[in-house]
Amino acid sequence: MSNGKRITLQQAAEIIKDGSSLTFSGFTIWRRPMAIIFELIRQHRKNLHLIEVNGGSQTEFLVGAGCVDIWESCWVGHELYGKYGANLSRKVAEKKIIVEDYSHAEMLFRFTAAASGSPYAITQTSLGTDIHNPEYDMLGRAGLRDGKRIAKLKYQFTEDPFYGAGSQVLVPAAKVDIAVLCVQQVGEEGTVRVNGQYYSDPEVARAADITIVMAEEIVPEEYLRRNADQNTIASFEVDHIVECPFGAHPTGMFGRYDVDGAFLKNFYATTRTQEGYDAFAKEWIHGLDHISYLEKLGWPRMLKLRANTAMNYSPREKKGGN
Amino acid sequence: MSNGKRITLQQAAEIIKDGSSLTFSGFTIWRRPMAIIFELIRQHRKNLHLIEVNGGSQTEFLVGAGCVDIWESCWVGHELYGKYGANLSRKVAEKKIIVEDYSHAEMLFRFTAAASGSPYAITQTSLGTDIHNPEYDMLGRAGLRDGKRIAKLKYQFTEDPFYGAGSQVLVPAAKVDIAVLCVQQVGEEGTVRVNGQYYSDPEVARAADITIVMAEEIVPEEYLRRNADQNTIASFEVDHIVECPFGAHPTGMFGRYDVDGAFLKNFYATTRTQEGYDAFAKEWIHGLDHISYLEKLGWPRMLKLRANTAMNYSPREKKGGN
Amino acid sequence: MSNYASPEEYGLADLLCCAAAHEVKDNEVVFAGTGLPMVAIMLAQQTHAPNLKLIFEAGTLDGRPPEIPTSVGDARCEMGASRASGLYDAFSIAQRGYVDMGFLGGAEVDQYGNVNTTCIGDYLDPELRLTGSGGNPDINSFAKRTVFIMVHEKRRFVENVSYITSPGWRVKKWPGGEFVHRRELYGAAYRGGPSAIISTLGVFRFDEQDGHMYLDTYHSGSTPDEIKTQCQFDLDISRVKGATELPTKEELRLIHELLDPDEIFIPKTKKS
Amino acid sequence: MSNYASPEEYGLADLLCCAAAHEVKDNEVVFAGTGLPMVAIMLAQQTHAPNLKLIFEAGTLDGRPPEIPTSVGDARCEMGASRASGLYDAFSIAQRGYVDMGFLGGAEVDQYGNVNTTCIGDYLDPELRLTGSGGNPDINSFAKRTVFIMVHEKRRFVENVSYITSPGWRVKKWPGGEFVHRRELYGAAYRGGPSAIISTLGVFRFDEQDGHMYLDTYHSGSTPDEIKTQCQFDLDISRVKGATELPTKEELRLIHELLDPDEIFIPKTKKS
Repeated sequence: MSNGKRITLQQAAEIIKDGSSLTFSGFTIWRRPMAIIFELIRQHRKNLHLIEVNGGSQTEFLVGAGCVDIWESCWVGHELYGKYGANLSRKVAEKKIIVEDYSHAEMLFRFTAAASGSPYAITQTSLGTDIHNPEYDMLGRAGLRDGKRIAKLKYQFTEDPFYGAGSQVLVPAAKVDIAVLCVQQVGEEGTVRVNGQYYSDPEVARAADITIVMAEEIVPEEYLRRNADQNTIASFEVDHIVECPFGAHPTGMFGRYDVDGAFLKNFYATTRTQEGYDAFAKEWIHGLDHISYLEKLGWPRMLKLRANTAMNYSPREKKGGN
Repeated sequence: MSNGKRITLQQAAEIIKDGSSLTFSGFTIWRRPMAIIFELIRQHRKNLHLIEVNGGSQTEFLVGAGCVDIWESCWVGHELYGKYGANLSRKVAEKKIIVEDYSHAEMLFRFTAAASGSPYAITQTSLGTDIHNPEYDMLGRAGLRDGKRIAKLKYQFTEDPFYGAGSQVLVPAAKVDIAVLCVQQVGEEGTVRVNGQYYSDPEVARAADITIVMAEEIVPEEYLRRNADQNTIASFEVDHIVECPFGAHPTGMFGRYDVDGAFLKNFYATTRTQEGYDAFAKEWIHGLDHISYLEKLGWPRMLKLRANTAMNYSPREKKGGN
Repeated sequence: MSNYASPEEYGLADLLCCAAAHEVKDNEVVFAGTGLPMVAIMLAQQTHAPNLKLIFEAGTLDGRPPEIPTSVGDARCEMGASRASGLYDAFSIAQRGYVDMGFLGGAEVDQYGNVNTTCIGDYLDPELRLTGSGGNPDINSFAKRTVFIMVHEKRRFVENVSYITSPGWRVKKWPGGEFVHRRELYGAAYRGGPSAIISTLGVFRFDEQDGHMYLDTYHSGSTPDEIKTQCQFDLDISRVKGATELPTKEELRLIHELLDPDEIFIPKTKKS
Repeated sequence: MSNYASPEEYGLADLLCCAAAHEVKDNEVVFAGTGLPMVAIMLAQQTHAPNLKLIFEAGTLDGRPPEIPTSVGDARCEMGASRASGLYDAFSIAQRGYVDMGFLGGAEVDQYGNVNTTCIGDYLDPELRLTGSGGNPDINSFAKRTVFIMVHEKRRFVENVSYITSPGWRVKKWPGGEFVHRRELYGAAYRGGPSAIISTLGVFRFDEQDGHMYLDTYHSGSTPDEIKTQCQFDLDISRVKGATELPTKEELRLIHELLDPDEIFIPKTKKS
């Protein structure tokens, strides 16, 4: 039983309008929906508000392309293939982007709250740090805290009334328009099976108003339903599905392919200036579609990255990215 | 690599001292650690404080035996095999037990809070009901709200400061001394794999200070670690493990055996009076150990309950319990 | 040339179950409790609502059990499900607002649709302690609408329930306990409330503005006036539309041959 | 008859890594970030702490990777793990108090152990935006103790860090921003704080009462006085115990043959 959830890469990107708030599956340089990211860049999407449990290569590609006005998160970089987010760093220095800093756990609990329908979450993290410096409430400084999609307050301290456990930090639910996921398998009706660490995928899928799932393969729904306890996200939490093999490249995917370290190293090295970014985008994004991108990468590269079935990673890929 | 977590049924029961607060795996009449429950009754445990996401047959057995002083939960009964908790109902009428009522979601979120180290949780459920009637704070009326293991308040209303979403109900974390789980498989080092619905097992295991896992089988740890993404609870969250086949009987276990409806129907019918309970316990609990209990049940009964591997339940068991 | 069953072919439980099934629309996300609600929802799944998404409280999402589970914790729930997990998922999804409809039961109901499943008599000195709330108030708080299935007895349709377990249209505002409209308490979490009480005598609905129950349809064999005498409060029978739609032969076949052949929840009617 | 390596056999990164590994005790639950912390913890796992339980932030619990993962999101993390799940599990477990020790890095540190990984210069007009916090403040807030591994440069050991990303022993109390002891802010959640900063020059610890950093041991090749000049604050060198324990030949073998043969995090030392 299919129900019309299947769309194309282009359609997926078109669902994401200028000014949308957006979040993603994955973790730093793993299972990022890069094929849709590239398509957004090709479609010249503007004024995006990224709200991410953590950032990574997807952030850097979008930020470098000038798609992003606001970034709320805790971290950006390419792990060992790029020490920090050079594009974000440049835009921050140029004051072309608003950055709202939270801690990693705060971001995670903000999504957990949104995913369970709570307006906020309780944590006890990061007390005493500049994350809670009231001067550094950047969305507040920009006058954007309307209490609708962006909370009235960055955070609030309160005391535990039940056990006298002391100061608690309340952080607002992460309200996002669209979550874009990149996973191993999705069923025709939307059931998602993630292999390996699922990071914060279940939370971001449930928190968003619209959830798009891009998968290495769309499989018969019935196949996934034979083992319901191995599935990660329920059918009705997913609005649209896209089949796109190697859609996470250059980020990696458990059981399928490794991170393309050399690609990311090159991206990091060449996009520290805007001119460098623009040249990189001209070569690798604009004028290509997903298939021509794969053709350009070539077979030897992808075969080297391909994961060994028993190990779920590639024993051939030199981890340093050289 | 074993690390001395393995204990016997008797030792498991001995870890649970008089006056402990206690919670369990499972859901109503599924995957309850009955073999340990029976052992607690044999050992005449007293003054227990049960804090349960939901009650079920295990509650009724313990309450009927006079082991329980306080029951905090939302529901007790045997599903279609016994409309309500006759033993609890009798003890309530006789004022021999303190019952603190929450809603099901409140109990679940109370455990979720405890499991994630928060002193309380935020929900928006049950507003306007007598669950929040301040006269019905039974632990408060009994003067037991010390703010240590029992929260100072049953609940608290607050307003959402972030999005103006209105009244929120704050409920205190469920602080429990010991969680006793009953699952299909545990590894030698404590890794738990639950098949089928895991109910609130991950939360109760993490919320408790001591976690005891009784399993149908103790399996080589390495077997479970081959597929880490199919496991339910991490090794270090489990303190003690017990192997006990059919340990959930008369409750059921996904993939292994069905609920013994006839057994529960008989329990419900015969334990509506204390005399009835005492006679039932004399026949089925006292003077037996787990093996003699199984012998008494007999092979035909257990073979009828045995789950079909493809279906995970028994196609032979008449569901009405006749 | 009707396909409706004749009176000797169905029992009250059949009528109840079918009336309840008719409350569901296709493609809805439905949260169903154990017992008759489960049969009703699976009946809808087999008839006009093949694409409904069924959530069981114990942690089954979009389940398609091939036979009726004995309870929501049952291994039968998982067969064909999209995901089997736990209560955290079920309640998070519900609180997040995914649930269109909840299917519930109750022991007592008042004129505002407040339902009691906790105790009969004074809570502090009860005549009878019942099961307790279970997820009744939660599903009822989180879903856009809820449908209750109840046995109709005058002692169950009361002026004030012994204990409000599950919130109706006018509920108690604490700490004082005065009745206010549900909307006032729930704020942004307000999504609706009980949309129907289906009893063994009729189908009752609510005026969402003033929160009062009224009779919508009466089951064949009873009359609005008779039903009014079976309520302790002053039931509004002025808006009654007519008789409740009868079960069809096909619905009866599905209930008794496919869903509940062992008469676990619904007894078969002896042909006269 | 020492097994210690001779100076030409190891590099500073080796010394750092081994000193860090020595901070772990067997059977502890340890939360490690990407990079050198990961190598250090796996070295401990291969030597004196075979039963330590390793948590990776992305969702691997009790992992035993056979080779060094490139980051905590890496598929290599899951090999032999007790459970692979997600961040909710990792952070819930940490906040619940399971974690004995966290292994972290930083760009700047002050005399109280406050660490910065967010930006250099004024936050509102930064010279350089760095990665941001990641889980640094979280692990540091939740664990009973934390160990930081840092490159030692005078510009990194500062009077005041540009931005307190991760809390030390004396932290800012908001809204005013005055420094108070960490214990005062964390209440029941207080479990400890940074127990060591391991830099390329020495091992630094803290007086838990007044919150000040002091030099515990100096690495072979440097002296306490020299180290003092490499700090912008007035480093207490009065409590120094002696030289940092050297890497053993076996530790070097494990690092370079087993854990990081590709020199991803730790370069091999050219034999002179």
